[in-house]
Amino acid sequence: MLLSLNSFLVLGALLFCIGLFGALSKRNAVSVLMGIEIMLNAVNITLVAFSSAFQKSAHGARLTGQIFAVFIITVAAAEASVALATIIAVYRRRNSVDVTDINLMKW
Amino acid sequence: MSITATDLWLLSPEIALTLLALLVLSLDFVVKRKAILSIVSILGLIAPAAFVTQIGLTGSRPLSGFYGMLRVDNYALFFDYLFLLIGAGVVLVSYDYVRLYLKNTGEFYALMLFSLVGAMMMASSSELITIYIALELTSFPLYIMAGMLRNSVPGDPGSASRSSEAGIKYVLLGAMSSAILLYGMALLYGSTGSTDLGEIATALTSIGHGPNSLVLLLADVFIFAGFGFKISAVPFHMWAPDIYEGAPTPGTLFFSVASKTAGFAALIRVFVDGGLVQTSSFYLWGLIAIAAILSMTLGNVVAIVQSDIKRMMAYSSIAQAGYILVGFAALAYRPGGASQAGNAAILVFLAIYVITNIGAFAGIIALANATGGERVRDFDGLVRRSPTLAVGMALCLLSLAGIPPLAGAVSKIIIFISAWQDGGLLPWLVIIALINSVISIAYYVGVVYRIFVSPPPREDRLRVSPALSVALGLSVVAIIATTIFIQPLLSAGGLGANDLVGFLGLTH
Amino acid sequence: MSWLLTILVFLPTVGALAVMVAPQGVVKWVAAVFTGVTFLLSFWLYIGPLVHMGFLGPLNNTGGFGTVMSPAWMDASPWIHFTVGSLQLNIDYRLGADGLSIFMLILNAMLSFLAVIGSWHIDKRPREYMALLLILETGVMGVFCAFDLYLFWLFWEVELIPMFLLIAIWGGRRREYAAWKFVLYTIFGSAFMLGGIFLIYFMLGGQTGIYSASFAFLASHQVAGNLLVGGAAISAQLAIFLLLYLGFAIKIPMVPFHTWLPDAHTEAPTAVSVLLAGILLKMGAYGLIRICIDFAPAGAHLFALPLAILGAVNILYGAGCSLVQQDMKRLIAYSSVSHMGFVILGVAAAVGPGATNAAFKEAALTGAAIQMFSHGAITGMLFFCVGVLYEKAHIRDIDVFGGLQARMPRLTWIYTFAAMASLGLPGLSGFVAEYLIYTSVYAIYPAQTIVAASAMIITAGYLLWMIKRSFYGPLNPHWSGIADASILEMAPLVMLGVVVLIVGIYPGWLVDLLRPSLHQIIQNVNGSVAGLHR
Amino acid sequence: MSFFVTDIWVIPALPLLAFLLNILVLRPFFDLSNRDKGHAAEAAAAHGAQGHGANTAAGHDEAHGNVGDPEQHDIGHAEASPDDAYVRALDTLDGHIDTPAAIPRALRTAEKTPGGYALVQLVEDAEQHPHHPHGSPTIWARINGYMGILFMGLAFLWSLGLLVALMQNPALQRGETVPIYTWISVAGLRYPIDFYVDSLTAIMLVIVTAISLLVQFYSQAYIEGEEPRGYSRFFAWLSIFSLSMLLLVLSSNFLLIYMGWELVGLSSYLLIGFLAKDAAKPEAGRPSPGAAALKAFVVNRVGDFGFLIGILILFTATGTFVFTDIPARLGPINLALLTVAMILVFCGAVGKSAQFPLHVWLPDAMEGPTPVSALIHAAKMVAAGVYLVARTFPLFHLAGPQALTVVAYIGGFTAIFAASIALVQIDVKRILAYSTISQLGYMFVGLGVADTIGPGIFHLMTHAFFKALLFLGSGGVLLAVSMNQDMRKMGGLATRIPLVAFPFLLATLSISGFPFFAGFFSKDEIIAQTWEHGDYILYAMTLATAFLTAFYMFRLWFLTFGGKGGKFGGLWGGEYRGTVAVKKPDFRVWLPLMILAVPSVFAGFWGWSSVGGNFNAFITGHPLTPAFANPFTSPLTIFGVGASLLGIALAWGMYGLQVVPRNVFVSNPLGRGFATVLWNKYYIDEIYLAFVRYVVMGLSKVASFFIDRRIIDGIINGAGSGVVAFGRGLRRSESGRLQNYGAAIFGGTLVIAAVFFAVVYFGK
Repeated sequence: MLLSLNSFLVLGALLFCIGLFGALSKRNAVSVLMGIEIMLNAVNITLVAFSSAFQKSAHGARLTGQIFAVFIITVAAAEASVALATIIAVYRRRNSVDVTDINLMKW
Repeated sequence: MSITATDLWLLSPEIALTLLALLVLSLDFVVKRKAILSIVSILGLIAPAAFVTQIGLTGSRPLSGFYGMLRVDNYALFFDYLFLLIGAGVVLVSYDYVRLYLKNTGEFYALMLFSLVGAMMMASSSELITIYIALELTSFPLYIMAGMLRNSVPGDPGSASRSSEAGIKYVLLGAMSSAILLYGMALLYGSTGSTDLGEIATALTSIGHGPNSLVLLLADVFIFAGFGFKISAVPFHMWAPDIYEGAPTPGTLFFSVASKTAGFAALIRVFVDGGLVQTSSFYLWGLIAIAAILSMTLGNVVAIVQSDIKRMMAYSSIAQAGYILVGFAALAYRPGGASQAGNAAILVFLAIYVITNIGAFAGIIALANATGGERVRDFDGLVRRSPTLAVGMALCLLSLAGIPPLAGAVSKIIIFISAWQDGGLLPWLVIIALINSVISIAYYVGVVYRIFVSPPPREDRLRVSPALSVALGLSVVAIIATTIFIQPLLSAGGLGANDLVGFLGLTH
Repeated sequence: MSWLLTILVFLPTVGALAVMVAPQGVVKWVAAVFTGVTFLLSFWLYIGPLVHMGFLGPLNNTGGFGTVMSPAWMDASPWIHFTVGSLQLNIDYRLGADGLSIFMLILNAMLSFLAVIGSWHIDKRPREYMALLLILETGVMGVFCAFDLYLFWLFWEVELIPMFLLIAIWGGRRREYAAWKFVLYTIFGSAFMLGGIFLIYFMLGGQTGIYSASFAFLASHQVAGNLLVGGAAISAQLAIFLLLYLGFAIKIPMVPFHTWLPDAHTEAPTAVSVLLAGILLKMGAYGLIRICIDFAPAGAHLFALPLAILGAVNILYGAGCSLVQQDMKRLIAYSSVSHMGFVILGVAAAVGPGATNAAFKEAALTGAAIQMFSHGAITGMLFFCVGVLYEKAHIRDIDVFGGLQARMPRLTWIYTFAAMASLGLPGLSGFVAEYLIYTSVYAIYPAQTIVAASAMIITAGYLLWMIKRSFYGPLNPHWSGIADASILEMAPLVMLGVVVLIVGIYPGWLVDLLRPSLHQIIQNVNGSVAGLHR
Repeated sequence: MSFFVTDIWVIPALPLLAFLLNILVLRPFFDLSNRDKGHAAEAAAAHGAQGHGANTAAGHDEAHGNVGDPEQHDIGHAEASPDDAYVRALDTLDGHIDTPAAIPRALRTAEKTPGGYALVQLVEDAEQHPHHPHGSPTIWARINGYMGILFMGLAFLWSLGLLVALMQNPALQRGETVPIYTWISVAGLRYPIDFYVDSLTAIMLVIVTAISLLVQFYSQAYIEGEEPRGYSRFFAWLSIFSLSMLLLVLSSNFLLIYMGWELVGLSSYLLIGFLAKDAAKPEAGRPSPGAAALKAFVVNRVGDFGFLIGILILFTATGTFVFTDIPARLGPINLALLTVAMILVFCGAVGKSAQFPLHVWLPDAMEGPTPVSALIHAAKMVAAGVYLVARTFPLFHLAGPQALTVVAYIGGFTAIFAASIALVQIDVKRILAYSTISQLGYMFVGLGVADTIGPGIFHLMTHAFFKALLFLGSGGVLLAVSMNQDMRKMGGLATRIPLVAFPFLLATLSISGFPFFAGFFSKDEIIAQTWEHGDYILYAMTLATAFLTAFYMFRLWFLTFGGKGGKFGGLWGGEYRGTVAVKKPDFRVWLPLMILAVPSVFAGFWGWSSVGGNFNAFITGHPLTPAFANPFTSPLTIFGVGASLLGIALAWGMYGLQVVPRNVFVSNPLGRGFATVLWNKYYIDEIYLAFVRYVVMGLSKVASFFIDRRIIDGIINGAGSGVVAFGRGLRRSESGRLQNYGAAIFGGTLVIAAVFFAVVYFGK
């Protein structure tokens, strides 16, 4: 049996929410980053699902979705590196990566 | 199927800029006198400028390359010029600051130039994937620049830790926002089956019930949210004050102009070229109007009570984004002919905003370099300590406040007019905007009051470095000159707007 | 284009730059020279046309100094032409001067010059002071001769910051509060004014197909139709009138938007108070006459009765408040409120009901215009007098003085002269305006006129009571050392006094100067009012 | 047409010229700059100035090579703190200030002590009782005086010529308009400045110029005696007073007459407040000149307010100001409106002519120098009101009868009302003031009841002469007794200053209506008129007033000039109750009195047809009215004469022969109470004061300090602080936690999306 497009979309949405939850609830900056990665991957799933759905539809055999996903993965990797670098910088300064402590600047 | 020379030609400004960035980066290793880097990077900007001009001079636009991914029209060229201007300005302004406080001059300039490349791409690419890449290319350097201040500015301990904090906040929030943007793009792709703005527009118009489908609404909102982060529109603005405050001041300037401008460039490009404003629900304008009202009100009201000048400027930039969104609401309110006006007004407003902001930050940096103070009350009695700096700074602030005869007033009038003329509910939006600009007087003129009226903390003469004086002087001259000779700017904006909407005309 | 107006407007700016770079010693001289030259040039505005049409020309030639349609002076060049999509934004650099503008321009040039003379004693940051005065002059000049609505608004805002700083830096004890109050009040008003400008611009453009904000166009075409505001339909012209008028009412100032005035006047340095009362209030009155009722006559007509009532209230309210003030400047400030009420009343009558009594309407409008002029001169004198006293005594409370007449006879007589002029003594300019307004407004709004006229008792009361308390009676020994006004201090007073006297004895020339412009306005009003009642 | 008429502008031009020459040329450039040489004290003053290295004054004067008023010389001397100068002054003055001899000594001390000129000032202030002027006007000041007199003399001659010309040519008597220039003309509305000449004008011109001339001549001596420093200024003000009165008299329309009207107010303000330095003297019930001037001006303004409204009604109805055009243009104006208008115009007259209820300013106006009082009362200010009614008489005729009735009854009531107050006053000038008010009442009665202006104007003329004489005479008295106005400190002056006393007696007889004196003719005619027109109430009032007048005038005479032990039963001379030595006034004082005595006695015959008097015919052009023919044919006259003789007799009995006990009236409590009320002038001043203080000022205070400060400013400041507070609240949303920011982003997105979705789907 093969799953309908909707189930993939739902999966993507769920994953996005999970990632979001992680990103907003975790105290450790790295976990926040991981949450964000999950969100990005949710997007990837969505894109791929659409793309494969279009495979069978009138739009013809274009892999735009997949290509998009690939790009996202690449960029996400770069993003992760930048983020980790910054996190390390912060860690050097205050020996903690707890995002709830990082509130020197407010109102 | 291959890349033609035309495509490369169309891409030449970006390519030139990239090469320049690489050149600066490599020079950083060889030269000892970092001043050379500044000179190289500012002179190097001539090359891309030349290419842009060359493209601009050659006849018929819009041109498109790379299978329609790259779209070079007056709109794009307008923004190209703008970004190059920003580059020059930022280099000038940051000259001393970088030399004094950031030990890694080359990196800073290289990053800035890379970010500009991204910005130019954002303005000129008409395909979702490219736009996303360009967006990230713009953002990453910003993330790094925000956290670049390794050791604190003398006289302001903790500035380094604030900088790193700004960095991490910026990168994480930026990542979240791009996730939203991507999700929106995915939905858009899903409902139209293409990532090419042109095809999306055609698809949207062909979808029968399309415009009001839930998916499309979500796509609208998410994409708007994603770019709203870049342009720091309420409620996606919350990063701005912290990052502005924490980042090294030239970086702050760069965020306030480059990121906002690029954000608007891409936002309008996607919404107009992508046919969203025309085909999606009429109520889209309402979404924008709400964002506009929120941005203006919150920005102005909170700016009044700020004590840190950079934070104040952050809120001011939020408010300015609100004004621009008024124009954008006009654009969305009655797509078609009317929207061109709003669009053109936005372009003009952005240009003048960029000029003015560069001047204002030049003033702030000059003061910071001289005294190390970046609080509002450090401006007390500035006129006694450095009259020229005081007058220049005051003029820039008044221009932001929209006091004639400075350019800010004209740009405000134009954007409000273009909103007003669409009639309907827009005049009320304009009235709200007008009341907001009354409120904004309180903090802009408040600083002017401190500059001229309050007694100075100590009687001394501040010396302002040549680079900063030049930057400030140029922008003041530009502010006043723009008022008198605004016509060329207007026609340029008009051309840009026409191209954008003209393209959309095809889809109808 | 004849460059005269452009020069008049921007010469002070040049002067400001010159002041900025001038050596410390000669700053005041530079300022005096620039304002003086501007003053002299401004006379050519009046004499030029006279020469052109032969002396005594305008006296028997209603063409005179032209109207808003065809002013005697005009500098124009295209500025902003922005045609994108359906938006046509046309803003022209268009300076013009007909009778109404000319005499406000001359008044402004004169008072600015006198203000420089009158602040010769300023030794706190004189450079900035003079520069700001000059920029202020530019802004006001621009307001009085801008013949494009957007340009008018731009110039309208220019005056704001210089005045703000002048009050805030050189002001009295509560200067910060006063300055902020002034600037926020004004900005608030001008925001709505801008809204009104948009409204008239686009409605007119939509109805005529011509998008232009030039006065000539706006005066020759009127907005028609209604406006839906939250479901209720109100006359478009009324909406335009109210939006524009809100800005002017604050400047005039009209009760209840007047509370910035006493504070600003009281805190501002002498010369600045003179300019505030002499010129800045006139900007509001000028806008009311030149823009509100000429461009939205029907709207003005619909609002005439409330306007008349407000005018009468202004007069009485201001007079009453003056009666109980302790601070001389505050007293005079409230008297300004009272006297500017006459302008409102006159204008209200001019747009009032009744097509038959057009003559009275024109007389009323003339009275209002002359009141602008004479109040400028007279209040200028009063403020200068207080300034002289304050310079020597460093206090302005009326009751601390007494018997000063024994020590400062010169000041006593000139002060009495000013007070008499202010309370409308025949032979002085105040009387001309008030008598014109009484005799004409009564034909249209009798009740309001009676209320207004009743203020003449109170006016005499508070002014002469002030004089009596400070100058009559046995000398308060505490002031036995006070010196009389010096020649330098007397100079502006005497100049203004001469003007007041001339206008008072033979106002005919002023009326002839104004006639064409005002006649055109009245015709405009009557025409559209007739249309309204048809 | 006679050039006297066509060039009528000469008459006002002359005093104007005098004024301008005085104030612009002679005073500033000659008088003031030569003040130092004026007299010893001033010289010493200047000397002292150098002596104390007069910082301000000296430098001041050199600074702009001009020397201000002598007052300015005092500037430099208060370098020691004024306050201890004050103390020292008090020490110096202590005790012997009342003796004249003390003054020069005090001055000498003053020059020696540092800061002594505050002292000089105080000496001057303390000097009021008794008054000892020091110093004398400079030669240039005197020249100013001569100039004023000369020009006024020319004006007088011109008016005489005019009068003669009119008498010879009855055609002219009915009026000629002499255009001067157009003040304003707007859209067909003309505001003319034109003159109008008819017999009424001519009479008024003669009266005004004649009285002014004499008063100016007299003032030389008087001002020298009271305020020598103001010599030039005083003559300047006198000139402008004459000018404004002449404008008023000459005006052909409501515009110019209103101008003159207000200018008269101005000049009275300046002249009443002339002795600006004086303080109030509550013990004598006298306000300070400043207060008096203020009161005069403001009370007059109340009347002018009504006048103005009247003018407005007429002007807006007819579109013209010109008296002679109005009746024609009135058209179908409703009678009520015209009546109201005329009553309002009469309000102006009430104010200027000090009729009840606006009479309160006149007694206080006595604070001005006595010549000013003479002018105000005889020829200028108060006459203006009567003149106004006379001038607009045709309109009063057109109006409903109520208008003239109001005039008559106001007049009648005022007459008896003022006379009753005069009964108990002890201040010479105040008694005369109230008598003026009362006599003006007569004039209004005359205008009100007779269908012609003849009787009123006739009385105006005679009254002008004898009232001027009375005032100048009282001035002479004051000079003689050093400015003490309290009759209780006088008595028996007739023998001491006979040259003043004799004309004064004549005038007293005249005003009391003693047969064959001028006052007798004019007054009895008015009384007769009331009877003829069946106004018996008015007849009673006027008759009673005649009695009262005679009584209080002779009370005045006896208390001042006569008294116990005088010749003819105390009529001439008697015991002197004062302290200061009586000084004999010089000819500049008594000559005008003598001159005035002539018309005061004989002017009446112009109205007595039996001797060919034709005043009424001349003034109105109508044939004579019966009562005018011959006083002795009508029985009414007997009553009139009886009343006045009775009054004289009673006064003689009480104060001259002193056969009637003085307390005959106030012995009983009722009489005493009544006397108290009279003494306090029916408490009218107090009522007005209370009204102003508690009603007017109260409301103003509410407006200024509650509405402005609390409500309006409250709203403004509230809005401001509201915005700031809002900002303070909002900034809290910026928590600094990046996850809250993220939450905001996503939350915002979702909320917007939800709203958006709802709008799209349920919105349609």
